[in-house]
Amino acid sequence: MTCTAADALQVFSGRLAQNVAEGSARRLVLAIETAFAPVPGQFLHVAVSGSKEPYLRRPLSIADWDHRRGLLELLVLPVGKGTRTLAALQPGALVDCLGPLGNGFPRCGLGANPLLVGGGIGSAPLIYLARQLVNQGQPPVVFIGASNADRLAGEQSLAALASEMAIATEDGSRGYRGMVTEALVQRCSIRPKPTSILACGPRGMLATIKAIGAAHAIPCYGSLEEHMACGVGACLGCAIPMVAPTDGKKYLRVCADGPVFDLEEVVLS
Amino acid sequence: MTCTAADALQVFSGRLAQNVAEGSARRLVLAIETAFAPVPGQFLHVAVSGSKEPYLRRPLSIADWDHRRGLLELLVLPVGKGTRTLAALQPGALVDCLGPLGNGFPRCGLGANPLLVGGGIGSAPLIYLARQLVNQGQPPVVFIGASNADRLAGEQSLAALASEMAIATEDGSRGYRGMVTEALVQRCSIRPKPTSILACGPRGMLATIKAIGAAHAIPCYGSLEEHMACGVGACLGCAIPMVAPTDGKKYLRVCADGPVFDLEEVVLS
Amino acid sequence: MTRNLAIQFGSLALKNPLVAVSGTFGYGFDYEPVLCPEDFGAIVVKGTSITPWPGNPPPRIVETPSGMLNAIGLENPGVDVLIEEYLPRLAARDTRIIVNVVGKTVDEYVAVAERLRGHEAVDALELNISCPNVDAGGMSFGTSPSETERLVGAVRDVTGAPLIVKLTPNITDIAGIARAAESAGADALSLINTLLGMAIDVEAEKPVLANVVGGLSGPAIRPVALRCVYQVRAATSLPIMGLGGVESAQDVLAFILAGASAVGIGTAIFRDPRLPEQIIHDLQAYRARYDAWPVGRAHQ
Amino acid sequence: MTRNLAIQFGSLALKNPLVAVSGTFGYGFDYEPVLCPEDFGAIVVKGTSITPWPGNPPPRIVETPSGMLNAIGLENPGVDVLIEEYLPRLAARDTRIIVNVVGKTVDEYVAVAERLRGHEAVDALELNISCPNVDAGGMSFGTSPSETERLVGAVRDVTGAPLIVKLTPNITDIAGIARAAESAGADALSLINTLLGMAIDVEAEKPVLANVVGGLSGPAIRPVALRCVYQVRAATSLPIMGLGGVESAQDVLAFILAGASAVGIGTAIFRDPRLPEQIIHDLQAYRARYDAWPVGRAHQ
Ligand SMILES: Cc1cc2nc3c(=O)[nH]c(=O)nc-3n(C[C@H](O)[C@H](O)[C@H](O)COP(=O)(O)OP(=O)(O)OC[C@H]3O[C@@H](n4cnc5c(N)ncnc54)[C@H](O)[C@@H]3O)c2cc1C
Ligand SMILES: Cc1cc2nc3c(=O)[nH]c(=O)nc-3n(C[C@H](O)[C@H](O)[C@H](O)COP(=O)(O)OP(=O)(O)OC[C@H]3O[C@@H](n4cnc5c(N)ncnc54)[C@H](O)[C@@H]3O)c2cc1C
Ligand SMILES: Cc1cc2nc3c(=O)[nH]c(=O)nc-3n(C[C@H](O)[C@H](O)[C@H](O)COP(=O)(O)O)c2cc1C
Ligand SMILES: Cc1cc2nc3c(=O)[nH]c(=O)nc-3n(C[C@H](O)[C@H](O)[C@H](O)COP(=O)(O)O)c2cc1C
Ligand code: FES
Ligand code: FES
Repeated sequence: MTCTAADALQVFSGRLAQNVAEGSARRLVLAIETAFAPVPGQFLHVAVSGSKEPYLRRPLSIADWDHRRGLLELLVLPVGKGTRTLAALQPGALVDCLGPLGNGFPRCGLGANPLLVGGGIGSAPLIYLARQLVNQGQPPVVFIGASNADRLAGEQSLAALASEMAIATEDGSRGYRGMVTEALVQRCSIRPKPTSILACGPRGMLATIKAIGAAHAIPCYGSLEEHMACGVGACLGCAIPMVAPTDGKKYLRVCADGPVFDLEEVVLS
Repeated sequence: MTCTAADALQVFSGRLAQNVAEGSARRLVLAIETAFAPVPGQFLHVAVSGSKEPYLRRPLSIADWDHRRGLLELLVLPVGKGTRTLAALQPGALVDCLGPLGNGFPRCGLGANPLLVGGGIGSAPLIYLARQLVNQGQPPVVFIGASNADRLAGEQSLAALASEMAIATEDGSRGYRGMVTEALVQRCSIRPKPTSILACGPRGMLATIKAIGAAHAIPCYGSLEEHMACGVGACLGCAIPMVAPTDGKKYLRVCADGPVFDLEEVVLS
Repeated sequence: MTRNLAIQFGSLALKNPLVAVSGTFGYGFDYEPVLCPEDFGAIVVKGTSITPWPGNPPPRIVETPSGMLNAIGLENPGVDVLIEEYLPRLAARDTRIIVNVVGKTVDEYVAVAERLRGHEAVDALELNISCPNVDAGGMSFGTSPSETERLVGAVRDVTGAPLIVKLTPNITDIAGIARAAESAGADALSLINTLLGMAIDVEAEKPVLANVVGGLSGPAIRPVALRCVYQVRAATSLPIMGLGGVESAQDVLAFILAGASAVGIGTAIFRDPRLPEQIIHDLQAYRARYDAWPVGRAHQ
Repeated sequence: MTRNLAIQFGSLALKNPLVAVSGTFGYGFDYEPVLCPEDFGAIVVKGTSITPWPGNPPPRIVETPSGMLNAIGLENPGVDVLIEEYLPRLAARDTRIIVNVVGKTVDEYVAVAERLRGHEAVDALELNISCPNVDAGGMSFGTSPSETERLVGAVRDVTGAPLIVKLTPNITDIAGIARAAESAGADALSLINTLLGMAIDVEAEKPVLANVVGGLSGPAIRPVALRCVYQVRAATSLPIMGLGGVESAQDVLAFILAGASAVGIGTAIFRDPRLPEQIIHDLQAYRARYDAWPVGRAHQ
């Protein structure tokens, strides 16, 4: 290893300081000791420790980062082998992380009224993003949605940071009944209009947001998901189709070219 | 499942009540709740819980069994992935066992002076065997040996049960300096001569014992090891060559035809 | 809603799609009472030859990542012992009995098939043309379409029993062998047998297995097995028994979707003999989604 | 005692036996500073074609027990970008650079070899005659001895660089292909490429990979890879780069004992990018046991 800059790629262990329920998800707080300076929207590639099953690492967004105390937050929704094992870790456990990875949300050109949209567990990276925007003096409007109240993530943390907040659930168990994008459509016709939309959530939600953004001429950035092997750009496993393919190039890498993309650049269908 | 007789094959969980060092090995005490009636020399096929790596179960001798309290003892020498994981289990852990398996040591025809020989971790099944002999009114002579004091297993338990006991280590760090079989040769020329030898340990030790037994016309029974897959006799993976092969049959199964064999029957080279 | 798990595997009606594969379940009784022959839709007994075969010297098995290698060498007591000792006991059980047949020559296979002709306990024969463990044995048949045809044709001539041909994956074009078996009169196919592999003991500086090479089985090979079933489904219209690394109801459904109408399980039972019971329980939920088992639906 | 880990792989002197295999390590820089090109004895860059190839649609990868399937489809920017963008940066590093060459026709392979002719950063070419991912691509060459000979001969004619031929395991007789490569003038062999496999999404009722089938890599395939190296070692006298599922120094030694003089690592790096450093450290202890690396000693 030749470089230990805080933003350089590194492998490090986080000691699990807290593991608490947040709806269906778990909030994992990791105490880390290395220099670390992630950008909101970046992610970690996390080994499911101990066991070799599953074999590959799992990508998880950096949900929050407290530089002063060296505390890193992850929000993990247990959907399969890897996330279930991680979600069940006991405080004290060491979590093996590779990161920070990928390009985060853009830091400039967001205008005076950035609006953040989170779908389900996709709210995770928005917490750290909202915190940064607050620090930059741009407290964002935050919309989050999920199928039901249990699937909402990061509500409390985001509420503390947002200048304005809306919540939607498909079954109405919390906030507006309906899709978060329905609330977004309405919001886009109210002044002050959002100057940019920064989103993370299911592919379908991002596609709808892209359409809304196009209709209202608002730049939209979304954090995408794809299965990953290396997480660093080496294996070309995490392809996402480009809107403007050339003869030789049709795909971008979610891990290294993203995970945050200008939604105009990528095909979401 | 149609049968729950105590000696029938079953899959059961033991809750780890104690895990203490015994030289280089660990003594694991499992609290079990099912009816269970093993014969000394039988073994359990133990899943390395939780992880799927290693995939197969590991055979472990029943080192002791306290029927009244439902406590089962295993002595585990950490030599590889599976035994290391088992040896590191914390009290409270559930251990998934298949058993009891195999044929144990013979219960009759042992004569008035059975002599037990254990090499290294091979002393494990001798504890339960010695206990049974004591209960039958035949307290055995017990010889145990190992490369060094740390590799001796079951010394304390066996000392409490033996009518006479000898210990040998190759480096002299405990008991006689030398091989346990050297002590055995000497003992075979002293009265009362052993009427049978019951042994468990490395292949080479068993081969020497077989020769000693032949020279002194003492019947010898030894518990053998072979890599196992099923542990029940189905896969034919644990073959040991027969002394008297026929045209069609050259091998016995350690798991189902053993693990205890009349040493006259098997090729030990 | 729970439904009947029954499935039709060629002419055989199975009460459930799960089959105990050859060589991993002996003659069906070793795991009793934890696991019984009647827990399965069918059981395939150990590879059976005309005379007893002693098998290979030990070590015969070694564990590998998510799997194991075996070089048993088709140890078996021969067809006469099967008939006298095991078939009568098996006949009393409520399951289908398939006899895996091995031989070193076409004549040896034919002889076993003749001995079993008309035996009422035998629901089908499975020709093991694929076992990689015996030098002069099955391997050569299963890697050549013409040899496969010759062998299957010869056995076909002497038996009226449903004839299943078990294919090897150690081959360039598995579909070609499947078509050869079909044209020679096979009633069904089973796949896959083990992948040829080896392990080296770095301390001893030599192969772990006395036989040097062995057959790889277990979850590690599941992706290869699924691919083979998918390819063979597209290449023939014979019913398929899919197997290789199955360890859950989800795996069973994956094989069915790939084109299997019966699904075998072997190595995973070594890890957990309760697994078949669990799988059959879990299959209820999958079955409830469909009017009929969705055999081959992944091809749509 | 620690010894120099250097090993001779044909005409290439490697400072240690560990090689980053093609397709898993990009052009060498993605893992920096955690893992650098110069940590390896050699690195093999991603499969390179004469024109840019876009690769397959997603999903391109899926995890399997102790392994993964990939169907990248040989996405690469083409040999010109390799020459302009990556080779100059790689040339500055203290390691051997091997270029993995792909093509859909003999002419395409030849064209890449010609473009790289005499390039001082290129220590060797590795012909990928085995990638199972592209319909009209490599697969067909590597499964036929005569096609292998034709391809290797044609590339041999236009390059003086050491020529490594990378073999596929999806084949009945790997030794036959190895001999064909040898007789056509190959300087070395590398093996194995991935095993052809697939996975099925039981919820979606279709194959997980957009390409339907993909290549299986990782520890799951190690027993197959060791067997192939052992067989090929016995069949030819060419130096061998052994690879497939390596994840420890013990595995490296197993491949060396089986007959490899260089050992590749790919998938295991995805799990742990610190592994190469660990392996090289652990290799010291093994190396200290021997006067020279015990290449092929398991055959004795
Ligand atoms: C950049 C990025 C950031 C992410 N951030 C978070 C986060 O902060 N919190 C969180 O809970 N999850 C996050 N995810 C998703 C998370 O990585 C997957 O849920 C996880 O990999 C699933 O692994 P598993 O072993 O639990 O599931 P598996 O057993 O592997 O699979 C369970 C199901 O999930 C699907 N799946 C597996 N991996 C992915 C994936 N990468 N994307 C979409 N579906 C997948 C499988 O196809 C399957 O249907 C993120 C993914 C990416 C790419
Ligand atoms: C009937 C029987 C009873 C046993 N009783 C005990 C016991 O009471 N306590 C105890 O500690 N051990 C006992 N063993 C041995 C124990 O099963 C092995 O040490 C264990 O399987 C090794 O597994 P591992 O995963 O730790 O090692 P691995 O990582 O699998 O291998 C480590 C080394 O051990 C060797 N090895 C693996 N399995 C065996 C085996 N079955 N026999 C010999 N060598 C093997 C391997 O070849 C390798 O060299 C018994 C074995 C048998 C057959
Ligand atoms: C120990 C062992 C013995 C086997 N014996 C036979 C056999 O006699 N005949 C046969 O056709 N296949 C035999 N096989 C192969 C299995 O039937 C099956 O094809 C293979 O194990 C893959 O399935 P699995 O991964 O579920 O075990 C044997 C496999 C194992 C592990
Ligand atoms: C994501 C991925 C991409 C690959 N791309 C190539 C390639 O471009 N050319 C090639 O010859 N092999 C390619 N391979 C195969 C590897 O080089 C190697 O043969 C295989 O992965 C087995 O080694 P491993 O188990 O150590 O990964 C690729 C493998 C993976 C996993
Ligand atoms: S996961 Fe390897 S390139 Fe993105
Ligand atoms: S381990 Fe299967 S027969 Fe002994």
